Amino acid sequence: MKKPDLSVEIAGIKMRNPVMTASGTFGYGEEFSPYLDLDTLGAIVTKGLSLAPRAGNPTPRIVETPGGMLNAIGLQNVGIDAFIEKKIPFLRNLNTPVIVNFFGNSIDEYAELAARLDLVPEVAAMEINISCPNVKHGGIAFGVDPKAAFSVVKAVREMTIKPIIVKLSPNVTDIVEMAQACAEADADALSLINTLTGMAIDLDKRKPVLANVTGGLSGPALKPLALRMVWQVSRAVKLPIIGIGGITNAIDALEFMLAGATAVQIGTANFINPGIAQKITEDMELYLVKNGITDVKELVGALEI
Amino acid sequence: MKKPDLSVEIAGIKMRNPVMTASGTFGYGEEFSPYLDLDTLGAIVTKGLSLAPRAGNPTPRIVETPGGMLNAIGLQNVGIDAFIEKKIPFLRNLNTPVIVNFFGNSIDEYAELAARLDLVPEVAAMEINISCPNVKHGGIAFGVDPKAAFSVVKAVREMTIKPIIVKLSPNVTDIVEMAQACAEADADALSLINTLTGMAIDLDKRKPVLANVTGGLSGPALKPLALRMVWQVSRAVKLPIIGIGGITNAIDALEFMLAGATAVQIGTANFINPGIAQKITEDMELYLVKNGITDVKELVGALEI
Amino acid sequence: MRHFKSMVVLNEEVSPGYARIRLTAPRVIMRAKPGQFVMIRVSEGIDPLLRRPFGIYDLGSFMPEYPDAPLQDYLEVLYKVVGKGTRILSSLHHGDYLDILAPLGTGFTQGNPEEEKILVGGGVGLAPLYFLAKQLVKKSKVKVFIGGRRKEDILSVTEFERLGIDTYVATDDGTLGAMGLVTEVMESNLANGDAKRSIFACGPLPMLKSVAGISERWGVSCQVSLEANMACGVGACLGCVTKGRNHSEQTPDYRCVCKDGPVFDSREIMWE
Amino acid sequence: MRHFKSMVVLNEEVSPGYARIRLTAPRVIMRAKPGQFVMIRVSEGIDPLLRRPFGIYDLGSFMPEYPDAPLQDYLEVLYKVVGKGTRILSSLHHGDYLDILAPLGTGFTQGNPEEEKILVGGGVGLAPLYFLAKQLVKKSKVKVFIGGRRKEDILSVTEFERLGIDTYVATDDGTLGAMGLVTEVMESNLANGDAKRSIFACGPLPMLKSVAGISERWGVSCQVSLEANMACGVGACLGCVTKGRNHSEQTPDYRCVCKDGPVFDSREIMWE
Ligand SMILES: Cc1cc2nc3c(=O)[nH]c(=O)nc-3n(C[C@H](O)[C@H](O)[C@H](O)COP(=O)(O)OP(=O)(O)OC[C@H]3O[C@@H](n4cnc5c(N)ncnc54)[C@H](O)[C@@H]3O)c2cc1C
Ligand SMILES: Cc1cc2nc3c(=O)[nH]c(=O)nc-3n(C[C@H](O)[C@H](O)[C@H](O)COP(=O)(O)OP(=O)(O)OC[C@H]3O[C@@H](n4cnc5c(N)ncnc54)[C@H](O)[C@@H]3O)c2cc1C
Ligand SMILES: Cc1cc2nc3c(=O)[nH]c(=O)nc-3n(C[C@H](O)[C@H](O)[C@H](O)COP(=O)(O)O)c2cc1C
Ligand SMILES: Cc1cc2nc3c(=O)[nH]c(=O)nc-3n(C[C@H](O)[C@H](O)[C@H](O)COP(=O)(O)O)c2cc1C
Ligand code: FES
Ligand code: FES
Repeated sequence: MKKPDLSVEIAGIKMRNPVMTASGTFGYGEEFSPYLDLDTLGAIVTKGLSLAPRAGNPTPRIVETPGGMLNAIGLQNVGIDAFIEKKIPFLRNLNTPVIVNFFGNSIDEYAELAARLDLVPEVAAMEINISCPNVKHGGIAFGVDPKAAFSVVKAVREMTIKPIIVKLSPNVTDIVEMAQACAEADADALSLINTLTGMAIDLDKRKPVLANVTGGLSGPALKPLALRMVWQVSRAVKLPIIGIGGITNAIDALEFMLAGATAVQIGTANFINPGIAQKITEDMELYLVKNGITDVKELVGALEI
Repeated sequence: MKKPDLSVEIAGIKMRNPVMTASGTFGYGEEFSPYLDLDTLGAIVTKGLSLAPRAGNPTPRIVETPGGMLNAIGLQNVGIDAFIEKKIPFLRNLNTPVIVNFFGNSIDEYAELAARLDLVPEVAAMEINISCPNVKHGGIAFGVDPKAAFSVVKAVREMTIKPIIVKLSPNVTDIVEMAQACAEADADALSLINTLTGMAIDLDKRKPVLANVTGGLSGPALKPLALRMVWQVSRAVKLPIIGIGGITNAIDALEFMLAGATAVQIGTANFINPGIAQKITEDMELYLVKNGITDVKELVGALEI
Repeated sequence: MRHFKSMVVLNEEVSPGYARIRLTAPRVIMRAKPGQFVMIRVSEGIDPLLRRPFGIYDLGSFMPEYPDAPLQDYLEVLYKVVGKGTRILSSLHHGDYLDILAPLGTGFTQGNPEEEKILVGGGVGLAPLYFLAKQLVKKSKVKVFIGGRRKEDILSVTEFERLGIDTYVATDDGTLGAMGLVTEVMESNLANGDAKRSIFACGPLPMLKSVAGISERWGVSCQVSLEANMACGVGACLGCVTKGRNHSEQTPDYRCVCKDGPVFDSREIMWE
Repeated sequence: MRHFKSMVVLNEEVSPGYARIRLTAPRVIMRAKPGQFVMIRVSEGIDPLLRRPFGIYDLGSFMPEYPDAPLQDYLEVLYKVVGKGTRILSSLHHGDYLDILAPLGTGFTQGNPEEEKILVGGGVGLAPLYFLAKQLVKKSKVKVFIGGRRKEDILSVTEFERLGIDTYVATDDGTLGAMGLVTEVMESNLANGDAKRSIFACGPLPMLKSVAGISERWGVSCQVSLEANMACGVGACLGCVTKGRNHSEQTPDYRCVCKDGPVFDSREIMWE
């Protein structure tokens, strides 16, 4: 049999397969190069970027929970200048699209970041994080209010002709409403979900485990929620969707595609197995071969209700 | 050392300890009597009741997920007449408060159920389910809209002098707002959380696993979310709180109490170990003894931030 | 209904992908009826989270290896490795421990000993039928029809033959016994006789449905053992229900497979 | 940095609650430096979900039991059973498999061989120091100070003595060696000498902080190996950071314990 076609395209970003790595879980790619071939991935999404460098939260910042983990990194990052100077040179040599995830404390900051990234040729697309629940000013207000989300996306849209992916928060009553607001503001694609706000407590110390008290839940525990949201949004909104949340293997990834995702992002699973993203691409191909599917795109939204 | 005091009181319901069983996971108590002594529990909450008997959803209704399970039982229940006739006689002989969980398709139905239950002496309190995400008319609208929640609780309040516990849904942007609406409508206590809406897919069949497509996520996977919500609500609202979500042992239970819960409910864990509720009461006592705590109430809200 | 810790006594492959596990059990297990089942917790942690249901394949007692020990009762489960839980089960060794609820559910009603007993099983559905056959042969004539996809899926033939039971085998691919469906073999056998008979079936749903149809056509009473996704196993979660004959939205008639079953009279079930 | 499957060769208790596990490793492990660590996945499922970090306690090679086999390299980890992951680890046997990332992080800088090397470890913090000592003794004079709560927490004394190293022990309750803090014993020892020295420390944070203070007072250079909650172990998640000396909100100076450490010059760290 001919090799199946794994390639997908999202808002003009051509990817050799649907397997991307999720922001904040894959560093700037480099950290994982001993463990996999970065040029086998669909795309790499870099750690959330802000204008100025950010210190992030005090420690402890992470804790394991049943089937998942909480993180309160607090969006620590090197800031856009250092990113362009120190991280882009490595990424430039890859044959894989680089998508830059970023966030601002205000609409102006979002717009300014977009304007600057628009000029960086190595940036294939932007992923706007309107959803990080860790930091008071990390965008939480934008991520749960459709009007605010609309304004941010609109402002970014005016600054760039690169594809805009908006990353949605699950901490909302109605994810479809959020998705629609982004679509109206002319986003090119949606990625979902970001982490769910949770908390862990140390009984003996009578204290929260995380210095930040609450953190974002990620990992397999989250998968049913993420699948549901992808499915809901894909039925209501025409934009291409990138499915994220608890994916640890090719089966999980393909389930998200059935639910309506054109591509997926691997997050926490990178910590468990630093070579997992490449392995998922390989296993995905095996699955297609075994089931006589010639093109992975056939599966997108192919869920039968 | 003297035995520690495990007793708590919620809205006038005196319980020998803070460990209750959660609605829908403990049948009508009877099913578990071979596995534990029902008279060691703090309280029993019965399966969600409606006016008329309900068929519930088609099968499959349950599926395991990472660290949790989805259920779409669809609120199958015998209806209030059969409940009073067939289930109350068994419950009457217990020495443990019985709390009846119920739901309606309209405000009138809620009110009518409350009026009828008000007359049943065996009912120590009512738990209003405004949050079940399984059934289109199972109350989802009430559970995510503060105004609707206010109206339901108000209507129930007018029909009964028994304590009213309102059970909150986690499928909302702002759980505090929901809690406040219930407090304004004169609820006596809050229980949280109910299940989180999720989905599971069978890749090979290209179908949702559950006949109902989506279902409610419960179990340990949910615990960080539940803890966070209990903590948020306890800081914002004066009502006593019953913590629910992924509790499988005494440590989990006590963590919820630190976060602000006066009592807890055990749900999915009853399926894993039908004797767990009693074991949690025992282990809780051991913990208090070991740590020289004379009264479990000391722990309520004792989290140090 | 007991909740107990059990020790694995043996765990051996009986055919590729199928194994038999022997588990110590309290004395009262000896009162379990064929068709009843057990819920096994295969992990102390949360992966997998829920118990797994298995029919009782056999009961017995053995003499522990230390002096003056009382007889130790055990139960056996015959299982197929299909996923995470059964994979963990298959990795256990003598001396490992498991947490068990047993016996659960209703068993088969053995009925009038004069009747000829027709047992029909598919794959691992054989498990409860072997336990049943051991009791039935004491008083009745018993025939067993065993079906499966390939010869590897045909289990326990020797065990049934050792009980002196007429054993008929059918495989989809003809690698053992007749080629075709076991239900067809059974029906043609029904046609060649006129004794008073009753049928006991366990296996995949399509097979059970077909058996129910055959029993209806031949006017033979029939009990089927159903499977369902289960969470609690004790009738509390309502996850495992199946529709009773008179079910409708207005007058719901759902039965719990775990508590009202897993064995039902085939006429009590709504076959869809 | 390699990702490999490893076989458990031995796993034995060395003191109540502490064990040593020997794990096969690829040849390249021989280039690992003392102070580097490994991330072990103790379960194939999701419980526990994340890898667990452990220092390298020893490296070596053994001759497999079959003829003409090449030497097989291994690494050893000394661990304390504290929770779910280490409990699973302690249940493994010869022949079980584990998934490992190694070697990770930076190691100790061994510095000028003329200096006297002062090693200070608390509890299981001894692990990387033993590996370090084995290398240091070849060229330098080495002393080791071992602390713990009770005598059960004092590990590897014999191993250090076998290397010909002066070994000082202190326990909180005096059940072995001096009663009191190991840091006090070390400081009084520092006072009785004036050789050029450098300190290598691993153990609980309060101990490290105290050692850092002592080294500051005596003007002795000091490296500490830190612990932190880790998710990735490769510098990607930023979960494990510790504050560098010049850290402030405005000019953040966070270092990754996993990648920039776990070994740091004590003066590089902001001790709070
Ligand atoms: C009353 C009853 C008696 C049973 N008796 C036996 C027996 O004697 N021997 C035997 O091998 N099996 C028996 N089963 C089926 C057995 O319970 C499942 O094979 C087992 O739970 C699968 O667990 P797993 O973790 O290995 O698979 P999973 O990873 O959970 O799933 C793998 C596959 O098995 C299916 N499955 C999962 N859970 C169940 C379930 N509760 N019931 C049916 N299918 C399921 C899934 O849909 C999936 O296709 C019985 C089931 C019931 C309800
Ligand atoms: C660089 C480094 C090297 C280490 N070297 C060793 C070693 O050589 N030998 C050894 O026994 N231990 C070592 N540890 C600590 C070891 O990682 C933890 O004891 C282990 O992860 C606990 O896992 P668990 O599942 O048994 O405990 P859990 O159930 O996860 O937790 C039990 C307790 O251990 C603490 N703990 C959990 N994870 C960590 C962690 N990543 N780091 C520190 N504490 C943690 C928890 O806060 C809790 O109090 C090292 C840690 C680091 C960061
Ligand atoms: C440690 C950590 C850091 C993260 N940082 C970011 C970030 O900077 N920006 C962002 O949009 N999402 C961030 N995320 C969210 C992930 O990209 C992803 O949406 C989430 O973890 C769910 O996917 P998973 O279950 O596969 O991990 C982070 C997640 C983790 C675990
Ligand atoms: C099978 C099942 C049925 C449930 N039925 C009800 C119900 O009828 N009414 C209700 O308010 N909650 C119901 N719940 C929700 C539980 O009471 C509880 O809020 C939820 O499961 C979270 O707790 P847990 O993680 O301990 O299970 C049900 C949960 C399960 C798993
Ligand atoms: S499995 Fe819970 S009711 Fe049958
Ligand atoms: S553990 Fe992930 S950055 Fe150090």
